[in-house]
Amino acid sequence: MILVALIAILFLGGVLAWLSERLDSKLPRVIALAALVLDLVLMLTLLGGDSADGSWIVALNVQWLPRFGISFHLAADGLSVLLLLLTAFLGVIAVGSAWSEITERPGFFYFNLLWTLAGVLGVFTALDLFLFFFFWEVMLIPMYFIIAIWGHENKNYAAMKFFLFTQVTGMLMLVSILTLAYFHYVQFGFFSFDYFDLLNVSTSSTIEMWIMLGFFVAFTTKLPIVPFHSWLPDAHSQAPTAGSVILAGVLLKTGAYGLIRFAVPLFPEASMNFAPIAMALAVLSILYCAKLAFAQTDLKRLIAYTSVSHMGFVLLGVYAWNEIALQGAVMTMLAHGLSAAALFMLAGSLQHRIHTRDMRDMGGFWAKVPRMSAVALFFSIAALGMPGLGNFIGEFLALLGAFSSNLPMTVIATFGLIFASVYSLWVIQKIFHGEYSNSKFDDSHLIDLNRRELAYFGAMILGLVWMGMYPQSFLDLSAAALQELLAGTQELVSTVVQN
Amino acid sequence: MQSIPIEHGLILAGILFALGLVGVLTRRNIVFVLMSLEVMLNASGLAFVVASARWGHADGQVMFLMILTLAAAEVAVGLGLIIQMYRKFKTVDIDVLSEMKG
Amino acid sequence: MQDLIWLLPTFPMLGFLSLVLTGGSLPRKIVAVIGAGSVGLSFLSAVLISAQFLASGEDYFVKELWVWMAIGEFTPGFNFYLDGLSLVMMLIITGVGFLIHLYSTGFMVDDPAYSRFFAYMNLFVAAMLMLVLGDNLVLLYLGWEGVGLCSYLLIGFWYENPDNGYAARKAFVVTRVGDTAMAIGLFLLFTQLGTLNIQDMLQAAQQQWAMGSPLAIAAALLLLGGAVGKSAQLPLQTWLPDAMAGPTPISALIHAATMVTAGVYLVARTHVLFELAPRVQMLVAFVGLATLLMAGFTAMTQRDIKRILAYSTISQIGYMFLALGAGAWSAAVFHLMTHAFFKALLFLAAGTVILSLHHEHDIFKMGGKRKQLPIAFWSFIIGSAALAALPFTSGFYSKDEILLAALAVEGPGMLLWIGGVIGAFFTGIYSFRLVFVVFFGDSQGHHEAKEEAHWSMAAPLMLLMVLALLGGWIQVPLDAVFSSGAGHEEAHVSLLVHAVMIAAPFLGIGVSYLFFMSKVFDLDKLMANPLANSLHRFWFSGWGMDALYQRIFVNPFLYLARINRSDLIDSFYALLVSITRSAHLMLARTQTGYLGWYALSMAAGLVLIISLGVML
Amino acid sequence: MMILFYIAATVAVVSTVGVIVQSNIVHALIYLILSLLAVAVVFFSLGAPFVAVLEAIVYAGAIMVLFLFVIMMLNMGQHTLDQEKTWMAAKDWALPAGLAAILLAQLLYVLREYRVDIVPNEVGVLEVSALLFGPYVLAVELASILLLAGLVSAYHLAKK
Repeated sequence: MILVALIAILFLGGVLAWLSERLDSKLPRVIALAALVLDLVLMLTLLGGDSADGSWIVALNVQWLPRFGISFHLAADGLSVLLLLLTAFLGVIAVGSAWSEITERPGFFYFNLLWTLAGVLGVFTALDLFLFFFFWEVMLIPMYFIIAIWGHENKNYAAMKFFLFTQVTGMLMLVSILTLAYFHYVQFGFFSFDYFDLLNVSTSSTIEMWIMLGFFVAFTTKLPIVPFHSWLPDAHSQAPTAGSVILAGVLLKTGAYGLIRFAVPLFPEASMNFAPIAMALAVLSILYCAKLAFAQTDLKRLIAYTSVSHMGFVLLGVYAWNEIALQGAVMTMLAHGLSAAALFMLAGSLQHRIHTRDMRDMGGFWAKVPRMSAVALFFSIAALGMPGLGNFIGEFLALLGAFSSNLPMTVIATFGLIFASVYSLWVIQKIFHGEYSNSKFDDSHLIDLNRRELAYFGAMILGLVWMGMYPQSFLDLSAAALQELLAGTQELVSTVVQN
Repeated sequence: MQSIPIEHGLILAGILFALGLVGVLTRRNIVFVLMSLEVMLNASGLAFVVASARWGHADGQVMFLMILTLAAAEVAVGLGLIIQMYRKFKTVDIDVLSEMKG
Repeated sequence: MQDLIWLLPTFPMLGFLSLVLTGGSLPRKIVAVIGAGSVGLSFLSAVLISAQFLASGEDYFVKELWVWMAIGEFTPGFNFYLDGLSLVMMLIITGVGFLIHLYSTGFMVDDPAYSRFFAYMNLFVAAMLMLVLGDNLVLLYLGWEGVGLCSYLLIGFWYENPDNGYAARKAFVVTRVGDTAMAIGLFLLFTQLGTLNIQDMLQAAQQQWAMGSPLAIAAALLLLGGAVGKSAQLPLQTWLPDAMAGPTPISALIHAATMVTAGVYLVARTHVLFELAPRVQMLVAFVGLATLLMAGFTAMTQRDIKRILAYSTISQIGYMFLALGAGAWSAAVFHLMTHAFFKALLFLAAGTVILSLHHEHDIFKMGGKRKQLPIAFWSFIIGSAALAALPFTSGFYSKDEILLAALAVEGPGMLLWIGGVIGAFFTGIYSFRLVFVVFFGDSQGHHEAKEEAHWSMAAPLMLLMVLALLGGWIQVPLDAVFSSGAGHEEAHVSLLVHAVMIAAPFLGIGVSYLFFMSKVFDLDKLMANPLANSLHRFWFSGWGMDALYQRIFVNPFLYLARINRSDLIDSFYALLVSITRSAHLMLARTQTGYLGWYALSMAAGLVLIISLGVML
Repeated sequence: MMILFYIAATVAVVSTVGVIVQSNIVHALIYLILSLLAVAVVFFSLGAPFVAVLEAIVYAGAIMVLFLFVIMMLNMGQHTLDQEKTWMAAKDWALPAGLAAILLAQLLYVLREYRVDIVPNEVGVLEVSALLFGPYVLAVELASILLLAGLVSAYHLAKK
């Protein structure tokens, strides 16, 4: 029940926030914050709970459309709980970052924000593929509105691009889901969209490959991975800060989650046959987007490309499909959720202050805004994979795990670490170092971080240090879930690897 | 009573339909177009009645009634539109109304 | 007391945190106390711990704090490992580090970002201690990257000047190339040996890998890549001279005494792997030799006082690598220690000179400063003597050991020895060239220069002078660490060998004297010779390595970045969009708005459909 | 009956041709009424007296009167007549006539082997109404709604 409550609170909170706008334009943000904090607190109760049923901590399974074997099946294991926590945490942070930035139609904004997050929570917990797809769409449309209404100069183009990419590939996934359900019908004589039923479906390897590709394309578009990444820089550069935070911090992770939970376990054989290509794409993403990031002049575009680059490590880890690599992928998801969100918030707060994102106009901000600069420095070095911070743990583990399954790809991917340092330090150099000059913008509002901003950046810094210094608390949580996923596919995978 | 080859009835319906079509396609006066449309509707009604006669059932005639109703409603609305058009454009030339081009 | 070894990095870390969180709002005095005091406390505990450790007679001591991450077999922990090697390193870092911190309290006193400076410095000391105390390679890597970060931050400390930022980024990125190789090495070691705990790993390697096995060679090569990057050896040495853009105490601490020698530490720490891969070990020796010669040539041509010292650092680390390659592990670490003393001394003295002359770096604009700057003068005399390995200075003992070990190498031993001796000759030339030009001769300006002789700057110099002179008598407790190492048996070499080794630096000093003191040889005339001139320019540019890298790595990358700024792949989607749009426009042309046209097309469609129906 | 059928059919075709070629709109309308009446006769000859009567009353009577009213309201004078003549150029006719001819040819082709001679039995009002208020009652309801909608919209459209 708690899972339903988590999602329902956000749905209801969204509606309430929208309605409350009539009373007072400051009410929606309070309601949104309250709903998210409530969610966060409720989630913490999941942490103590012992898993009664395998690695699943809580589960709920209610018939929905029994005729088609569709049920309302929600469940959470350690992996889900980690991501739920990330979602709620970043949700709170996103509300914080929108606190004074969104003044136009705030009610509708927080409605969209909460509904997106509700969709994300649903995606992270749904175990019925029909339900999963439903939530997948729920998180998409409010996000479209967030970009299209509260975005910047080129918002319609970006929002449409975002929508088309995710929608088209989402349709591919729907086709795959339906095909899979059909083959379940052929094999067992009744329809089912349930995850555990579909795990048993076996088809010819060609068909399995095609169905798997449907999922793969949908998830890697969300992740995103070259060559499906080009919506991301546009979406990020145009979205309002809170939108970027949710997009980079949470929405991208749904793609990775989908790969770990669905794409590989449902089609272990096809996935392992496909793994070399997937890993090659991952490497391509890491290097290509790192290079692109370096070439950007728009700060938000740059960070967006670094996101793609980092998500490459996740894909690499997932397709290495061993425990170390998977833990690495999960840690990268969590750490990148925080670091990328923080970088986007920094970019957003800069844009809020000086009304430009063009790095060519900036320079020497350290003298003017030392606290912001120090925070930016911290998150930049976190992004380049400094040991002791979360991102390092994730990337190191992903690479370490991938090394044993695909040596050449891993070696090439490791060179991404060099490029990461090139672009991360370039940002610092370009914006915060150098001589201060304000000829290109009005710096009358260029003030240092205020208390509210310091509070949420501080929280994120603590989170990253925690992940970096004692990642065990996160690893333990997801270990059981990942081991079970691995155990379920072990036989098939080992036969493929041997062949 | 002599027998009537039923296909002749259908051929008549076809001829009338084709003539109506020619009218719809060639005339530019909208009233003529509407009239030709009536011819076409009537022709299809004829086909139904022929079928009714062929099988000795009344269903075809029921269908004709439906067509009749349809024609009546269509003419009422169509003529109303013509009047509006005439008021607005002072013409009955349908080619003047090409606002809806893509 | 040994259990409190975790205090060592904790003190500077606390210093760092308190300085960062207060964000420069503390008064300078308190910043100085926190900054230098934390390292001082660290040093104090290091001394106490060392005393206890040596008294205990144990070979090593492990303090386990917490498990960092545990996934299956992969269980690196926050564990500290203390043995002779880490003990020496730890004492150097905290000891020399404390002196340099003390010096900095005076040196940086006018800098507006006083607090930030000490914050970075403290972070550096903490990271460096993690590097040498970590019992597994992941923890070592944490320190390794941490010191790299601090090096970056401190080189770019005066961030207003974009050149400094460039130098800082260059340092970070170039070393990261090496770090990446090292990371791959870590992956390989873990995948093959199943552990990254250094001692377990070495043991497993000895058991599982045969002498000269490809895996051992690969692992050793990859680790060497990391070491070469950090220690500024060929071919990744280009960052160090530029790193002199940082404040001088930084150059002393990071780019002379401690961080750049981390590569030596790494190789010494994992020496078993290198012994399993003799070819790689030989490569280490030749890398060292090539670097020391190349840097020696370059040092002779530089004009910037700090760049001369930087190249001499590269050259001295080359000696350490030579020793490592020769299997003389202890000698390498011994030289590391003496080098830390005399090079820190030289840099700090150079800092005094620079500060006194209002940030003048060109030695040919100094001259005749021995009266005005007596402490710096004596520091330079003693430091240069040790650098040139004149007898009875600390450098003499360590370099002597290295050269003897090189001679003992089977095969190319003679070659290595000769190269080393030539290097010593060059060392004599460039070290005393500096002394002669700066302190003797005619003053070239800055007549009003007065020595900044605050006690906080003078005291460290005095102490380091003592260490640089007498450091050679310190016995490093390394026997237990390198029990397997070679180079212990006293080689029976002829007196001639010793004579040559002693004579080489003196010869160098003599040449230097003739050129720069007595002016028997005229430098200008020599420069008029086109061959000498072009050679000079070639050496001056550091053998053209910078230009080479610029051409083969940097420029192509920039070019690629420039031509593909707006993402080639996106243009594919743009193409899709434009195709759709033009198809749409084409179809929109059929929307004429003429009713007759629509009716006609409907009729045509009808005909078509019926035709299809009839035909089928 | 056969003769009646053929005569009425001929009249229907000829008068329909009149509808589409006439340039005077009132004449055309008269031809249309004639055509509808002829079709009514055809219905009768096919043994469908009920729809024949409806055709005459509703179509030829009521609907055509509507047309007449509208023509009167539009008040088309001599200039529309002239305009009408200029619009009826031969080249405008060629393509539609050709298309219609093809359509007709297709129809004939489809019917080429269809050969059923019948002696029409009268299917009168009884059978029709039994069906109308039996199985087709829903259709009747829908038709009434359609008419209502037509009424409302016609009123709305024709209003000022």
